[in-house]
Amino acid sequence: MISERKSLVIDESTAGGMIRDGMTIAIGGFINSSHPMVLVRQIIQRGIKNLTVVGAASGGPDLDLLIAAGCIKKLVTTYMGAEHFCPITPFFRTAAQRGELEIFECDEGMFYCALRAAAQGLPSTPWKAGLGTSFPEVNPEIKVYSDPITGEPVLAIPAIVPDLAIIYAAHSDAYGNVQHIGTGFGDRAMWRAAKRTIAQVERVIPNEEVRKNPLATSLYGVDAVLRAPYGAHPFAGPGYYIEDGIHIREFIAAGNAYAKNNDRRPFEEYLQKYILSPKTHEDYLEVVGIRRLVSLHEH
Amino acid sequence: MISERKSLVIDESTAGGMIRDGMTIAIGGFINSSHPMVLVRQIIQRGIKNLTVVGAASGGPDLDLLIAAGCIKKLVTTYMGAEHFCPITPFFRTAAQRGELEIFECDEGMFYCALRAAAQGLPSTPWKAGLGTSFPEVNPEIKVYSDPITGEPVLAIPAIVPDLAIIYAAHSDAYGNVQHIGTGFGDRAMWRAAKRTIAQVERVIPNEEVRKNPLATSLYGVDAVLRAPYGAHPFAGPGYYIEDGIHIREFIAAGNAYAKNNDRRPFEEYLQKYILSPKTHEDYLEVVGIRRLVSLHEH
Amino acid sequence: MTSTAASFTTKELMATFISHQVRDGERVAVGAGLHVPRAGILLAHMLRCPNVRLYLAMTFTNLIKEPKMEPFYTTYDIRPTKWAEAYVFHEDFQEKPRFISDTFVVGGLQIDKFGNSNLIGVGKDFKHLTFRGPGAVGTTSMAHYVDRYYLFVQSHDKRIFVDKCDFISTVGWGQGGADSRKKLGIPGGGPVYCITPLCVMDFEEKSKHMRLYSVHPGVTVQQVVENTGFELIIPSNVPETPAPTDEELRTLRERIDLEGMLRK
Amino acid sequence: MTSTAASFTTKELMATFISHQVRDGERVAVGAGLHVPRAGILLAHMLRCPNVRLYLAMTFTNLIKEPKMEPFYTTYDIRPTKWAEAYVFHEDFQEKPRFISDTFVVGGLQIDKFGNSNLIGVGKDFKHLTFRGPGAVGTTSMAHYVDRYYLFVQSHDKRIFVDKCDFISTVGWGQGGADSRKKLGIPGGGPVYCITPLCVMDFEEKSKHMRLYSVHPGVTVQQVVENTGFELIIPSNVPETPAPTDEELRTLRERIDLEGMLRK
Repeated sequence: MISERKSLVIDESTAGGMIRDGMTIAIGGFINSSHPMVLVRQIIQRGIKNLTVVGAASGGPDLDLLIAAGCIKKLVTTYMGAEHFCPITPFFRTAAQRGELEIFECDEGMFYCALRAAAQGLPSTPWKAGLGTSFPEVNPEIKVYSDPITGEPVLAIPAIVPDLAIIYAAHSDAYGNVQHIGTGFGDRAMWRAAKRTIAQVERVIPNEEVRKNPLATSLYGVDAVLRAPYGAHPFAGPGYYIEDGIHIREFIAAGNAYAKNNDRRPFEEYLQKYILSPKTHEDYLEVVGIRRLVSLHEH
Repeated sequence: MISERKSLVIDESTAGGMIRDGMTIAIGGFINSSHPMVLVRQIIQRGIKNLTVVGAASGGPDLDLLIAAGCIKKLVTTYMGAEHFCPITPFFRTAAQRGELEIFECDEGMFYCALRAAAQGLPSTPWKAGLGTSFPEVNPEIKVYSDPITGEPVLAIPAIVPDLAIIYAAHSDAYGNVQHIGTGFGDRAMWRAAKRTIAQVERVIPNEEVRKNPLATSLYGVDAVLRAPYGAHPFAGPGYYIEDGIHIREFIAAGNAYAKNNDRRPFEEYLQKYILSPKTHEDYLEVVGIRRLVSLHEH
Repeated sequence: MTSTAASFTTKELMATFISHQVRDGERVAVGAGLHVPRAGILLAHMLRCPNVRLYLAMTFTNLIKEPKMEPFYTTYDIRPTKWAEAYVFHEDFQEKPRFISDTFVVGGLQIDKFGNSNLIGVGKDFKHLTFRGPGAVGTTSMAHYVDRYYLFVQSHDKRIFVDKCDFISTVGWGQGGADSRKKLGIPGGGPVYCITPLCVMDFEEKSKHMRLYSVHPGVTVQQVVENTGFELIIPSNVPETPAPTDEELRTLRERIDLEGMLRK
Repeated sequence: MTSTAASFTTKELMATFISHQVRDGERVAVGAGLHVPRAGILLAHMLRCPNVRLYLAMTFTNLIKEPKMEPFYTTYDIRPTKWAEAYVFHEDFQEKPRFISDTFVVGGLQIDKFGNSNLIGVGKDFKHLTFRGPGAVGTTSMAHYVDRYYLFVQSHDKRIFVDKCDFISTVGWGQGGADSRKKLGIPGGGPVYCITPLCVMDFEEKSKHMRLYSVHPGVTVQQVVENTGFELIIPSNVPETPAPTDEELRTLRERIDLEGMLRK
């Protein structure tokens, strides 16, 4: 009479199918680390448009790629750079300067206010930092009001509810108990805010392994699990590989050709080579090449 | 030229000296587990009065003891019972019924709102749950207002800022990196809300031990560390001992004598025997007896 | 040994009724101190719902592989953490109540005709209560956010079932009416059933006034009416609360309630 | 090999100045990407402040036992977690900013005469900026809550030092005046110094208008004035920024900046 527990592991195409035009999508990770790139490429391959994207608290070239491919209508972000690779990502900068991108301008404090309000089922949460700045002016969704108890001025940061969070992590069991290696950045906050979550992981591990260290379970229950080794490439997969600086610089260079010379060809070549031609994640890994992949060790 | 790192380990009397009349004190743990009882006894031994006490989200007989000893002016609590030992703790019930105790009535959601507001430096944080209930009536510090963005009704829960949090945990290094065994209940929230924190621990462990599992560091930086083996007795010390049911029942029985027959003598005997006569924690442990202590194993 | 459906206790009956309220794949908080709902949720898990995420002693776990449950009665006990798949820091509950549980069981010192309930205390003056209750614990917040909840009491009398609670710690259907929660600006499905040692009650669809749903074997409608302090809606036909099946009783007794807490 | 105080770079000078701003026992966030402040904070830690709690790549650590720092340049890199005493979930920063850092270093595309700064972008119309910046990262919140903060820029010219920022992402002294932060309802000590490759500036006590504090060796007051887009308060006597001691230089070069980022 007891049926077995149901595996939540799905394939790349099923996972991609969960993302639709016009959705609000939160994408985990931090700058050049831990983005669920199989799912990011799925978004581009499927030609999904008009997304509201909640980038990681500090965004990175993963979002720049989605801007370049025309998938994003509105971006929630506090920073769009790639640290030592690039101070401001080129497609973001160009799209923002041309007014082609709606931007929910905020800092990291406000960013987590918006996610926390979503998780808590609240219309907004208050924040003090930002009083006296331009944020309420450049982001009219943020309102200044008086605290109902003390009367002092406070900012109201509206809830942003992702329809779906896509998160990269080291491990999950088949039942959606996810464990990160490292801190997990702000991924927990995205998972709590979102209606549903797909975890893209390096390895699906036995439930018994999860139970050996329950404190390490960072997301206690996601809706679907996608196994994809090297799935954060070209970004770092903490505990497995560091970022691929050569590849990131190749993408940034393509972006700079567009930003500086209005030349989209290098990006179109990048897009064709790495995203549109490879039909699957395995195809992508072949294009990158095993020699490159195994060179990205941590020590 | 490099001086060594400074140890934050202090003795019982120094720790007790940090607690003063009229302070707001947060006391960690949960119901019959993980209360810093050496410090709770210090409060009583020193005759400290007029405390505002933020009990654990679900309180327990630790708070009932402080009520009995006349230390508490105002109590922030969502539940005052001892689960299977006692549905409602007797001194709390009596003091509340007689109007001798100010009560900040709230549920666990509101409780963490108040602590979070304190940690975030906000005058209040919003909460939806409680609309339509008696909380804003029995607790006039809670206000109903309209969300500044959507206009919908919301409760404002005021910040409660503990002057000091006293927390029980399994371990700390000498530099105040604290590690709990088990979940740590809501101790992190108290530590974040409070201006200062004393961690009372079973063992002071080497810094190298802390570094072996940084994810287990629950409080990254307290202000003082008090080593006290069996220091949560008569409550559970997770990973070290379970609660002492015989002792807890003895205290509850003393409380019931007062609540039902207005007879304070059994409590006065309890107080004399376990709290006033023993001058130190070691004296207390001798009164309890090593046979009892070692019988409180977990399996 | 096989149990026969003919011999079961009221507690076993209530636990079985509760077990049928659980849906597979949900998150379900297991209140450690309430033996009947705890047994009901575990029964659902063992027989029909292998994919529920049990929230238990501040951990998440799944117990379908446990042949027999070791006893656990408290929220704070570390021993059940041996089963944990994840630890929950208690304050995380306030970050997202729905990540703790999709459904909840709420008790009360008083419950009124619209399913509002009171754990604060009995009396007219909050500062001088005639009976001070334990407090709301997390019930206010959980009942607000969950998909639906259940009222459960261990006795059925006129002190508990009152026309109007002296204080409300958990909103049911407010002042009545299907839109009563919406009018208060609160989400969630509200209370679905109220389970007592005499009967099960639900809420009439339009008025959300409490209604008799079923009586336990051996209990008469008259008995329920006499022990309820407000006018209960009585349908023309009141069925008996369904008895546990042999498999349910066997599972309760042999895998869940080994100490016989429900048989006392 | 011993370095002599006679030979040091401007970056080493700035790092040394920053090192003197750190107080022992504080929490100090180490921005991975900014070599000069990072080196300055580590220098303070190694020589004077063994008890600072370093927030580094989302961990807390203490590095006084590290004979030589391995290089780390990014916020997201997992490799520095090898030193961790605690992990920080990034969203925890918003739970209590002061548990991340008691002090902070803030950069800017523009900085005005009252120390307000701008990382959003340059231009009159937010929807059509002439230069879009990277965004505020966490500077708005950290600068709000910390005890005090420091402005730091890698070049000193009239594009950066403007009379009025096009946008303000981090408040310094608002519209000026010692009570300007209080008037805005914000806590924290505001910016104390602005450190550039030419000089150090502070804020005049009453007006909180930026004032020249010291010039780096070889830089003239005139040079600073010519490269600043607002009228700077110039005291009658402007000292030279103090040179690093031999021990400071040696520690920087032999324990912290092994790759010579500050010597380029």
